[in-house]
Amino acid sequence: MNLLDFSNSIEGYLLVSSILLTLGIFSVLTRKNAIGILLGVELILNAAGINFVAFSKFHLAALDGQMVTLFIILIAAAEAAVALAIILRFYRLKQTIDADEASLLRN
Amino acid sequence: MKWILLVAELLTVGSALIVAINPNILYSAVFLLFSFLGVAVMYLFAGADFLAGVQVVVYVGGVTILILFAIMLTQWLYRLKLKDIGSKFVVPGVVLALGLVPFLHRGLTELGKMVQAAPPEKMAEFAGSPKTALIGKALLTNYLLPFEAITILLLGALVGAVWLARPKA
Amino acid sequence: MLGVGALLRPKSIPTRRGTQAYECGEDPIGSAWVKFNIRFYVVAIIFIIFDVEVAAVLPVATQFKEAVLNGGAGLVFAELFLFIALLILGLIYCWVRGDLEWVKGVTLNAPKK
Amino acid sequence: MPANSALFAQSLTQWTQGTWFASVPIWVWALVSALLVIYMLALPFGGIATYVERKIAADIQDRIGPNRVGPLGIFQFAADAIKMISKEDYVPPGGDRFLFNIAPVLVVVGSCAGFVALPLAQYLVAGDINIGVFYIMAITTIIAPGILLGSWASENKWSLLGGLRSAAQIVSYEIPVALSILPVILISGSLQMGEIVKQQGWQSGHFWNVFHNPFTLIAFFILFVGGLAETNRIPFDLPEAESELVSGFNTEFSGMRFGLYALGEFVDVFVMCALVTTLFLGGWQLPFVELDKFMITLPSGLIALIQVGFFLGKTFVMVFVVMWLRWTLPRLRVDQLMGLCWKGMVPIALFNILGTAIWMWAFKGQSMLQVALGLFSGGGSSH
Repeated sequence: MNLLDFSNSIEGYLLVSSILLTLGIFSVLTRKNAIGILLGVELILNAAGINFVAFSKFHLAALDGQMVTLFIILIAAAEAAVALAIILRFYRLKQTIDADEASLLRN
Repeated sequence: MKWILLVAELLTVGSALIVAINPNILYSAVFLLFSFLGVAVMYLFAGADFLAGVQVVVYVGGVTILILFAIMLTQWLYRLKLKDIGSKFVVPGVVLALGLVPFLHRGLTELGKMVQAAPPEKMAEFAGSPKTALIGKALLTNYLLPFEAITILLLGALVGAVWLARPKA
Repeated sequence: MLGVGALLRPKSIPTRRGTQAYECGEDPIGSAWVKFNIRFYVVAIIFIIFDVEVAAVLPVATQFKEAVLNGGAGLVFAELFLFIALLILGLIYCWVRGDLEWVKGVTLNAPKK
Repeated sequence: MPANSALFAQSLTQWTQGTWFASVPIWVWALVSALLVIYMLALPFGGIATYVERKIAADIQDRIGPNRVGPLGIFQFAADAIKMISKEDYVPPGGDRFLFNIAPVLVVVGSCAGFVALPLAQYLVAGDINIGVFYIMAITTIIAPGILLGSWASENKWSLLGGLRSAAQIVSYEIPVALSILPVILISGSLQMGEIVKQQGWQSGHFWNVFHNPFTLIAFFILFVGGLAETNRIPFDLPEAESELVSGFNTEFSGMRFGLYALGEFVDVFVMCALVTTLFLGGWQLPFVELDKFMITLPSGLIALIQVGFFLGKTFVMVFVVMWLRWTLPRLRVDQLMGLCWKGMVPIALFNILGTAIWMWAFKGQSMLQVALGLFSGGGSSH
């Protein structure tokens, strides 16, 4: 029962969100695949959303946090569409989506 | 009912773990879907009913499909070319991720103390009330400008993304 | 939540597998990897933007009736109108630039090298 | 309505106090009722729908149809089910076993979960969620990834092509569907299914939403056609076009897995038709009758039964139309499909929203009927 109570308090939400954040950063850094990096970014955005929603309920008991999460979700969708379009463009250019190959600007 | 929340949280974290460490990018995408669903259930339990719906519509129905399409467009059929883990940043990644843990733990415990928890009855009332109308009102008053800005940003994203993805004629 | 339980049953019954693997007769898979149409992806982009806009405008739409009855409908109507106008603009852009034409699809990346 | 259901729940808990019912935690009941919904409603509907579909097909083509198993072949679906369950559970050796397993589950979950929010009668809803319509819109989007993953996992070119077509089609037609739900939300000002149906009663003078104004009539047709396309039904069944793609995304699926796909499709058709009924055809409301007047004289159980009957009746009429269309219309070409969606239905649906909003504003939210009656009774004295 202890675990259950924990999961329903703000600490549970914060724990989940921090784990998502860590895994997202890990994923962003270790993936070679550009789409994999995008998956990591999505995890990070979700972590942020969880935090806002949790504080919206447990700290303020007001709507503002939820509004921010709503905007995060909306922007995340646009971001995913543009990022994947860039990845496809890059793939057409280089026949790969290995992010380490994306070094055109370096030379 | 708390059990469901716990299950959702475990689902979220477990799926996210698989997303992060599975070398097969397609599996990562599938488990990202489950992670999104778990987050949606968590939103429900935090009294964000409309947001849970938005989460499912946008992430599960939209972003996942987009990612799956992109994966299938860029991978050789059935042969996932990139064994994926192992960019130049593996070591820094692991180090940074491990290094974040104590900070996050610290932040977690400190924040838990700092949160001036709203009075329980107010919290329960907030969690139980339907949010759609409230969000609608907020979008028409306090958040009118950000909302319009975001709708215009979405139009820009549409134009830009379509321009980027368009095959050359 | 609902379906997992439902699925356990029908699936636990047919675990009786055939003794040998079914012969892969009809469709031999060559190495021919299909590069299908990138238009699938363009459609998905248009879809996600429209979807997101609809999701964002839903709470505003629920306020319209009340605003009509109690006054203040102008603001809600303006917001709805802007929403529709933006979607139409996006649609016109895609239409004019030929992103909605399905036939003249160009397959992505025929390997040139 | 919430007060009423709360009262109901309260009386239920009082009734169960002291018995062994009370000691069972609530989530067990939730699980049991969820399984009951699936097994008692979704599965029989899926089974019977296949039988009915075959019979209708036979009638239209002047054949007899299934007639061996039981009187008039009515147990054909049971025979089919037994056959499917006992069939070999084939997984293509080169395919992806995990995704192959999980894909049909996603499809069935996505379509069955929609059942929860459907208001069968005034007080008979599994869960009258306050984002009801949005919930159904959201949960049915899980079907598209399911189809896409299944087609990928079966390692078959035709499957993959069918799956991609299917996903692109489902995804595209979600837009006109969502856009033609919006006029209803403008009219009723709520996402809650029970509330939307309640406002379509005769006594509130609204009548059904189809007849609220000219634009909702168009929206009704767009929603129906879009639903048809979203469930991959016949004029839009390109993903399964036999002549082009063998059997589409489910080519490699056999036995119960195929059964799950088929079940998912039929249940999805039902949910779509029920959604159309709820939003536009007044749900459980009886036409031209104020049921509230009977509330006093008739037992509430009978009222509920009548309401369920009307709801299911309207829904099944829609389902019948869907099946009828299958043998009437030829299949579209893929470019026609996308053209119809993006160049036809989406602009019209956007125009509908604008039209409905203007109508609401101009006539203070009254329906055509109310406006006409107001004119008839002379000089707008009431408003």
